Amino acid sequence: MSSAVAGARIGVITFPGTLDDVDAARAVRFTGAEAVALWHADDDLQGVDAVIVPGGFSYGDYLRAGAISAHATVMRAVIDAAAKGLPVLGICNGFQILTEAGLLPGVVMRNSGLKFKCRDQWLRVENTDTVWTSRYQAGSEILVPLKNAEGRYVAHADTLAELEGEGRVLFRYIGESPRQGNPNGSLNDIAGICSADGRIAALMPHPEHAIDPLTGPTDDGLGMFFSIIDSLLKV
Amino acid sequence: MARVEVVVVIKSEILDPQGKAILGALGRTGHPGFAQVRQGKHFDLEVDDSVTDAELEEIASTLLANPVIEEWQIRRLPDAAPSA
Amino acid sequence: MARVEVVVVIKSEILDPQGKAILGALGRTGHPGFAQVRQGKHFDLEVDDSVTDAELEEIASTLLANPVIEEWQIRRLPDAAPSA
Amino acid sequence: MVQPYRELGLKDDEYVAIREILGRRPTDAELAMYSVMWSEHCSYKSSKVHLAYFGKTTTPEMRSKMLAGIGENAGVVDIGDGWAVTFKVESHNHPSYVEPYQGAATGVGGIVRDILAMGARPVAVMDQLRFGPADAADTARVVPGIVSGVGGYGNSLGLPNIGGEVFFDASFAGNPLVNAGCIGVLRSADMHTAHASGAGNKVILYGSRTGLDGIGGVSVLASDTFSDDGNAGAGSNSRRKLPSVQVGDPFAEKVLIECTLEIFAANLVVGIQDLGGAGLSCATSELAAAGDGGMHIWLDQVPLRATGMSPAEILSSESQERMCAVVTPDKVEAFLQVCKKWEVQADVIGEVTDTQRLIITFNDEVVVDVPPRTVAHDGPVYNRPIQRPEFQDALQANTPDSLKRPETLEELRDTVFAMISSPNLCSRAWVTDQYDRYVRGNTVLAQPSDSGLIRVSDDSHLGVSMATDCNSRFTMLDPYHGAQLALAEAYRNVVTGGATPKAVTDCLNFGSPEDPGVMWQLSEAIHGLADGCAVLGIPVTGGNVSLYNQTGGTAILPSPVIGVLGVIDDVRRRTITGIGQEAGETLILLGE
Ligand SMILES: Nc1ncnc2c1ncn2[C@@H]1O[C@H](COP(=O)(O)OP(=O)(O)O)[C@@H](O)[C@H]1O
Repeated sequence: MSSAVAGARIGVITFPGTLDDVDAARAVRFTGAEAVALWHADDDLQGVDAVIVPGGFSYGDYLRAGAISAHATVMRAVIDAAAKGLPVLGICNGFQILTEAGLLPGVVMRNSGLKFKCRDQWLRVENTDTVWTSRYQAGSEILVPLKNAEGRYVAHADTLAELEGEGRVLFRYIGESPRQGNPNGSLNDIAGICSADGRIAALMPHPEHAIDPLTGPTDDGLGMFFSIIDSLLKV
Repeated sequence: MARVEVVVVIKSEILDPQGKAILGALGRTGHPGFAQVRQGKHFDLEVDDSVTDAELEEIASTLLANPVIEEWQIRRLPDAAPSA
Repeated sequence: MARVEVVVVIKSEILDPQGKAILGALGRTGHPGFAQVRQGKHFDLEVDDSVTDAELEEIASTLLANPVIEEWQIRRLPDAAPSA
Repeated sequence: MVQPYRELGLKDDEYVAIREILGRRPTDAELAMYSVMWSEHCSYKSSKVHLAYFGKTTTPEMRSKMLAGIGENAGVVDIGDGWAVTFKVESHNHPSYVEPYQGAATGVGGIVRDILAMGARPVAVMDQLRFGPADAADTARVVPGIVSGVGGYGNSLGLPNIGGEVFFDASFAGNPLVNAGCIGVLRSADMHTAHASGAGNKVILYGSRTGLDGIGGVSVLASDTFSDDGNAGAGSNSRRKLPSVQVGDPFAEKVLIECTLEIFAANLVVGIQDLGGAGLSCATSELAAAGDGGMHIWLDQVPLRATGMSPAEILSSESQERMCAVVTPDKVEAFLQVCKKWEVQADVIGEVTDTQRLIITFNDEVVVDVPPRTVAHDGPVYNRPIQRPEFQDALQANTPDSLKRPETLEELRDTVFAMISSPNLCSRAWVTDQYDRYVRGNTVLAQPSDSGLIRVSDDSHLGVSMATDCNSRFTMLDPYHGAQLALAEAYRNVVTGGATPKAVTDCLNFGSPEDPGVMWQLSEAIHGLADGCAVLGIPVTGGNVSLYNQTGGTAILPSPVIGVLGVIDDVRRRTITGIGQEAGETLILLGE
């Protein structure tokens, strides 16, 4: 582990009801970087180099998934910092929170099948030019866990066109249904998207659960965590 | 065709976790004027004129609501525009 | 204290899988008279008299509903009895 | 005026016994308290004499790794390296029939709080489900609700589901079985037990507010009180029959877990108890009975969700997501601060005393004044009649020899297809796909493995494994060997994953104890299990008994669900289930 890597600090936010913060922090540490715990009620991002909004059921997913957390004190700080270029990654509930907070367009709604779905899901990495995906080769296909009840990405037609046109669809569900393919009715099979500059990104599946074949289906998720470290080291 | 609205709410003596969470959020975001929030479901039905009140009552009590923990109210709406 | 009802519905152009599932169940259970079902949310709020319409509108548009996909309607209720 | 003790489930002689203990007529609140605590579910009055056999068959050697055993909220086993594991399976059968989603959800919530109360972090859940025939109309109501209830609660709580069972049989049509298990891990030095010691220590109730949910039976007291005197403080005279269901709030429970673990870590409690069935009645009497003195509770300090609740209602409420802690006065402030951080309601509701009595007051009026042990431990014990059913011989004589066997390849093919597509043998993915098995990132084995396996912590390779099994049909044929078969199957399933079995828990689901045939099944199963454990050299560390599982006069198939806990010192050496992972594998059959 180089000391430069050891110097990278990535914040992981915990809201009441956040579940996968331990996993996100573990994935960050796996790269040799430091995981910094951030608390929903604080407005201090502690000078971190990037922020992960992890998965779970913050505030029980009550009202709409992510709706209540989007109003948390820490999110105001995240929104400000993101405007200045701080890389932000939302995973699952984090995706829902980022759309509710207006950091990414569209919304994530109840699965078309209405049920919670947990399975290992094949994705294609559609854009490898972002700070969160640069470690993947163009067209890479990865297998990571998917687990949610509200994962259907929905946006207006013009928003969708813009996302597609600008290469902002980051991950797409692939494979043959019913055991693979689009698991939830997401428009355009979208599993993840990013901002125009690629620094704010989010996806429904869980790369942080795929860092070690002992506890996940693969270690395909590690690429995202190494990507962000690469970009931080380049600066 | 007639329009019918069914409102389903959790019985008042039963915990409504969603309402509780929303009330908490209102407090944290600087809206102290809210004393209680209860969340229920709202159904907008488009029904054939042949559908009777009894049939509406039956589907409300068996399909739309769970009588063990919820209560409901059925209202036939004036034909016109959608509710929102 | 005043009572306020907020109804939030999914915009008509957006898929409502819950409504669709209920419509399917109605068909299967011998209720052919139903042409459409849309499921929305219903909020019962108990608010201080100091809460203005503007504050209610703000809360509905920022918290209770997501304007990207939903529409809402706010109604102040006559004091009296609970809605069901 | 006659008190409605029968409506509350007390027998005539039990009511007389209460009057003798108190030397007077019990108050409504006392009656409510005794009636729930002396119920079959809380007092084990029909099974106690049989459960004692576990004690007789457990040798000191088997006991050597047990830090807590039968009698505690859950058994605790030392697994080395300074780690301990606590595990248990509980039933939530009847509530899940009445309201499938919430019944199953609150079943998961209850077992998780049991584990939490031992000072452990809950790390995994399991569920054992038994339903009526897959094609019965009511099964279509019950199954989706129960499965999504288990998932909805467990998933939101952030506990991986690492295994379970699904079984269909006609006997469960009016009485599905919903058993839920939980595993927790802790540093062995950090174990907590439920007791209230040290006069002057404070009793803190924290978690959700107390409401009218799950009060059910006690409503008879409310209406009764009113015809008596109008002002007993219990809301409106026309209070309708209160629902006996509880609604779970998994979000509140997740917060409660993190809050409680922070409280443990800061060493802020003397004793702690979860509030499950029987609510405050149970928590206060059990804490006081396990302590060394008495306790005083000010019921008006309990934060309520409904207005005008009577003392009996407050004591009986089964509102979920609550815990009760005993805290020394100097730590109360710190305790409340942790709760504040997590936005968890917390209130000092009482104090440990040296009076040897549990005294509960409401608006300065004494509503309960009892010796706590008489409520919590010294309830009635029944030696119920036992009789091997007459049909047992005929049942056993009806062997499969009379069944036609497949003779042609075609018939064999059809038989195999019929079997693998039958509800009891087909894939369980329709269930397990609805459960999160990944959360917390320590799941080494889950579906489709024969046992679940969890890494104890990130900085260790130590793992704990668990499998639960029960063959209800076999147990019907021969309850003694049926229980042993379940034990052996769970034991093998743990071994199959690579772990070494260390301890056993059980959830004994049977029909009515008033039926001598059912009592025979229960007694046989307990003896079979205990004898089997003695042979295998692993102790039963705890369990749960659920009786009165029947529809009308017909009992369910006897269903002793047996859970075996195993330990593996390096999870990287686990064995993955399944054949055909790689070409050229050799298939070897072990055993006869
Ligand atoms: N209710 C359940 N909850 C969680 N996991 C379950 C449940 N039922 C079955 N499973 C899991 O699905 C897999 C297959 O189950 P089952 O068909 O019962 O296996 P087997 O026949 O080998 O005992 C196992 O890993 C089991 O733990």
